[in-house]
Amino acid sequence: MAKDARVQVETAPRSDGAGKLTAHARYRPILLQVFQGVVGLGIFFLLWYLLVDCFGVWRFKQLPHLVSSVREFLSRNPTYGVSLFTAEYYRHLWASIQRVAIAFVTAVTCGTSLGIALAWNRWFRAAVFPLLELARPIPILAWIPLVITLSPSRPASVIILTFLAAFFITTLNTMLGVRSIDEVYFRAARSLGFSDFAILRHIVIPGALPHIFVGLQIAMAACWFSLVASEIVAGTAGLGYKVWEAYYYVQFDTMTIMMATLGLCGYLSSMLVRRIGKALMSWREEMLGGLS
Amino acid sequence: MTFDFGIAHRKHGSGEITVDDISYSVGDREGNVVELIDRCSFHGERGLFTALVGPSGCGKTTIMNMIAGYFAPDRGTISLDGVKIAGPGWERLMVFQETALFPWMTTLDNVIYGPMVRAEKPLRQIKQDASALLQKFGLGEFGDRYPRELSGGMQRRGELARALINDPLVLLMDEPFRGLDAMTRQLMQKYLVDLFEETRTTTIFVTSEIDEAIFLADRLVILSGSPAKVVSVIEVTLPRPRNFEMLSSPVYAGIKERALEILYAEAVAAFAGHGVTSDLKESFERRRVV
Amino acid sequence: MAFEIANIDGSADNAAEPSRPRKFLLRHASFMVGSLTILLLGLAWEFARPLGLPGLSRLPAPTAIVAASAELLHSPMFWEACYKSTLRIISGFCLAQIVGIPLGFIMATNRTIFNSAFPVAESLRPIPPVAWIPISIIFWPTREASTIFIVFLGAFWIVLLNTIGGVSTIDQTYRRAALSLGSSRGHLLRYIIFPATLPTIVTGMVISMGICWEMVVAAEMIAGDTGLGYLLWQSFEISATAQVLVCMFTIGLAGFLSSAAIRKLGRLLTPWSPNE
Amino acid sequence: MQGALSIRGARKVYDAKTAKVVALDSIDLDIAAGEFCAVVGPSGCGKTTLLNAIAGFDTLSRGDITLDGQSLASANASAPPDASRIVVFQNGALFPWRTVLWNVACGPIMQRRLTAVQANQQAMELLARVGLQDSANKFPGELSGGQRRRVEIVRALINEPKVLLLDEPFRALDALTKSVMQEYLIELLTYVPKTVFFITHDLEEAIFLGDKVVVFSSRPARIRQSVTIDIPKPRRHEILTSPRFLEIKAMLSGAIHEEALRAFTVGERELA
Repeated sequence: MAKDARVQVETAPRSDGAGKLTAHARYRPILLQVFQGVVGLGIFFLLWYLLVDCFGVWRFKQLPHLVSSVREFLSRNPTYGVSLFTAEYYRHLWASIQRVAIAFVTAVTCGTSLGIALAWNRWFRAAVFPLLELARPIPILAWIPLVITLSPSRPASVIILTFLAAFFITTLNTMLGVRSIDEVYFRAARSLGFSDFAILRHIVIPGALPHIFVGLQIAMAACWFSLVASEIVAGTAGLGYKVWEAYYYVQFDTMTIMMATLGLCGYLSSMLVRRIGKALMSWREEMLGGLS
Repeated sequence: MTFDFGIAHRKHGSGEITVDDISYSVGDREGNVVELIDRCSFHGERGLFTALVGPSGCGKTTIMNMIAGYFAPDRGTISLDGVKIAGPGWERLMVFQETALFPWMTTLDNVIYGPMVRAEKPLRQIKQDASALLQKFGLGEFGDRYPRELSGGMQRRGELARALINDPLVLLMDEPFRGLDAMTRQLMQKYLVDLFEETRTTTIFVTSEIDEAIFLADRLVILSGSPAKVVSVIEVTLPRPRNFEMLSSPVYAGIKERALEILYAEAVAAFAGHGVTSDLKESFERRRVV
Repeated sequence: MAFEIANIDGSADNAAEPSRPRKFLLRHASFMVGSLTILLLGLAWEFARPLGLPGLSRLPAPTAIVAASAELLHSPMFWEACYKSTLRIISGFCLAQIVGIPLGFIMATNRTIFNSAFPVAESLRPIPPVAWIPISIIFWPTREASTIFIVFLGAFWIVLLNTIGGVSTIDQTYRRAALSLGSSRGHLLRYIIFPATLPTIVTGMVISMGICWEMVVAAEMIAGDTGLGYLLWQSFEISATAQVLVCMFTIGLAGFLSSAAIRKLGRLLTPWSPNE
Repeated sequence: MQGALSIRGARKVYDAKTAKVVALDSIDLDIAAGEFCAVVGPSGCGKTTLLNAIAGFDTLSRGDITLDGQSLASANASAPPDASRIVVFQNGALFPWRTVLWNVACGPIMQRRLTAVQANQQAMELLARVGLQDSANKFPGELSGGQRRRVEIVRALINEPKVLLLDEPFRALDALTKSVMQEYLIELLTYVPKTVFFITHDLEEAIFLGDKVVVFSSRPARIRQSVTIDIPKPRRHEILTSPRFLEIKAMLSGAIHEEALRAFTVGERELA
């Protein structure tokens, strides 16, 4: 009479009876996940190889070839002069990383302090926030001509643009973060005799950190985005510029190398931001842990 | 003051739940096994109101989820009228702790959801039944409002309506009045008692509040702290229909006394068991002697 | 700086019982202060050249910008650029929703597909869409298609991740309640999973619309031959700075209006959710 | 013994955009030093508004509040919050990003009353007395509801406030932990006598804990009934079924029931 379970009923993990999950029960889901991930990536590269290298289906045949790109990347003297072992590669890599680092760090310090100031004082917010709101919807790249005219040199303009991308996002998220802190914590702190500075250090900053780090992840992605665009448009050395230059001189293998490097840099930098966030907010780790 | 529902005319079957020696454990992140329920057995008798009482976090909700069929126990079986439960079904409907009215549906759509999905009757007929039932539950003019526009008490009544329109054989309730403030809670308890006395649907009600359990139930099943075990079963001999005056009767006081004694020991264990050192237990024991 | 409780909603904690005029002032104060600063900035910009302010003096004065915008508004080239850009935005944005939302649902409800597809997505997503412009030009036959692909790519990742996030954070109680009431898998998807995820999908739309405008400007500037981005870059090349600023404000305004439109659409689609 | 609180003609009017909302309608209340005053009333009736005025978080439209003769609040002006009157909030206000020990010790440190070492040492002593010394280095998020409540009460007591303001502190706890915590609070206050202003909507809890129980009407709040509880302290849960207790409960539940019914039918949402 009981309905057959059309939907698969959740099952509890097996235990070895001695209070410990069997290694199988505990690690099986993780191993399965890794295996499926590898298979997914395998399929992606296989498709790339078959569609482009082997059969050149439809318009895929004009795309850079998988095998030649990898060979170029790993060869000691690459045909187009850019590979893992050539100085050229690291020159561009270092130029881009340096710019992102400078822009990101300045944007974070300015953004967080402005964000806190905006949340803290009502009159300052009333005066400054409308200006920010006017500038924010304008896409970062639309600032390129203005920044190039105003900034001293082309590389400086790239840094300024990368800074702008991260600055707006960090300021807004910091302000939202501080405003999201429950009023109760401020009241408790004032009753316990906290001074303004103590409230800033012990309530405002730790309380807003989760929001700030959400903003930082987006800001980091925005940094890389505006770096590549402004490098291409402003024409200065760097990964973005090299991608465009490789395309211009029809060196498709170099183009693939540079895009892959950009992808890796983007991934590693956002992981770095996540890792720093985890370290600074260890109190959230404990809260989120506990029974699966 | 009693609430009259006038839905006695509806056919009300009521099933019988047998929980037979069930155990259940989960693996936490560090890989050690946490036993939630340890060989627990009890009986949800046909047409009776059974209250499961025990300290918080002792696995009461897990038992209810298993009776509802969301997951199966590691060992032991749960059956409805003798048939082993294999999965969720409309015969065993649950009213959850946090309201589970679908926020994106109006109250009326929530109530008609069950019959509509099972398509037993034409939609027009279902809608009529639903608005009649809502009228009876005092939510007549709130049919087209969204759940978040209702107060706590109203949401609870909406959920009861959504369950009862399906004429379930067993009504499972997991601390449904926990979020309400004491006064609304008191009135909802009277509301539920009158509803039960009219429909006599088998009800299994989980709570950690002893007064609520005694006032509502015919039988108390007292569970130990985690892992959950049935510690004792107390029959509530208060006559029906129940009213608030009975709360000060000696019979009530006697039952409460017995239940409190067992529960209090469990509560202290649970209270101390939360990673607190054993000396707190001694300080409690010592203090009780003094 | 006198301490004020940070997140006050308009009325300061110790505000005394304000008299009638003062109350009016208090309620509209923040608006007045805001417009005052904008006015001051405008004036400073207007007289930047005689005052010799460092940055602003190198830019055309607001009155010159207004003149340039009047002239630009009359030229058909400007409106054609707006039309082209908006067309690309709409097609790229809609494609991103049509492909991203269903894929997000599939990945969120089927564990195997998620495990195999997610690593590929995570390795392609960090590559800034602008870096895909060369590949896009090579692959797609027409320039128009390659620009739309870039706009699509920018919005796609956000829509995908948002949908996956939305589906996986649905409260389990709703799913269980629906199962008990006798829902089949189809009912679950139609009556529970989709409506519950709608608010998150709308948030995804609003954010992805903003990104679409970033992408269209980038694509048109770098590889375009029409559109606002191209016009902006052209004006810069002929150093018509006033025209550059007009294009900037137009793009900003268009971006703002399209996001606001999506937000309004979102409120219509989800009347029940109290997202402010 | 300090901590005598007197409230005269307290009145509070909120000027919401749409209409004027009268939250408190001239409350007169005297709480002797060391007296446990429990205030009970339907949700949304203005109990918390009065508590906020005493604590200095909000002002009164009219009337004044004095603590040991000094004025705390008068028409539209109130002394800033300080350690003389500490609030234990309904959903707790332990700083989740700091350890339990820091939470308890931060009061004296911030007021520069104790050095960090002294404060931590005193905090450890108090935590040991409530059996939580092993959790000193944990974060509040790792503790159970009952444990967090104990830390909050200890955090309040370490500052030796003149008045302890409790805003439905046990509401979020399940019934059994609540009963143990209630007994615990009474026992703690026998060691460290304090004036207490305790808000709840649970009549039984008010009678069990209070030396005096004051019943508020629903909005705008007026005092409907006030009764002193002559059951000796420290009290055990056995008295919940004693005849004297039931007698007082019956006496007060009439007024409470009436208010609740009005709230129930009108729909608490409108009232809250």
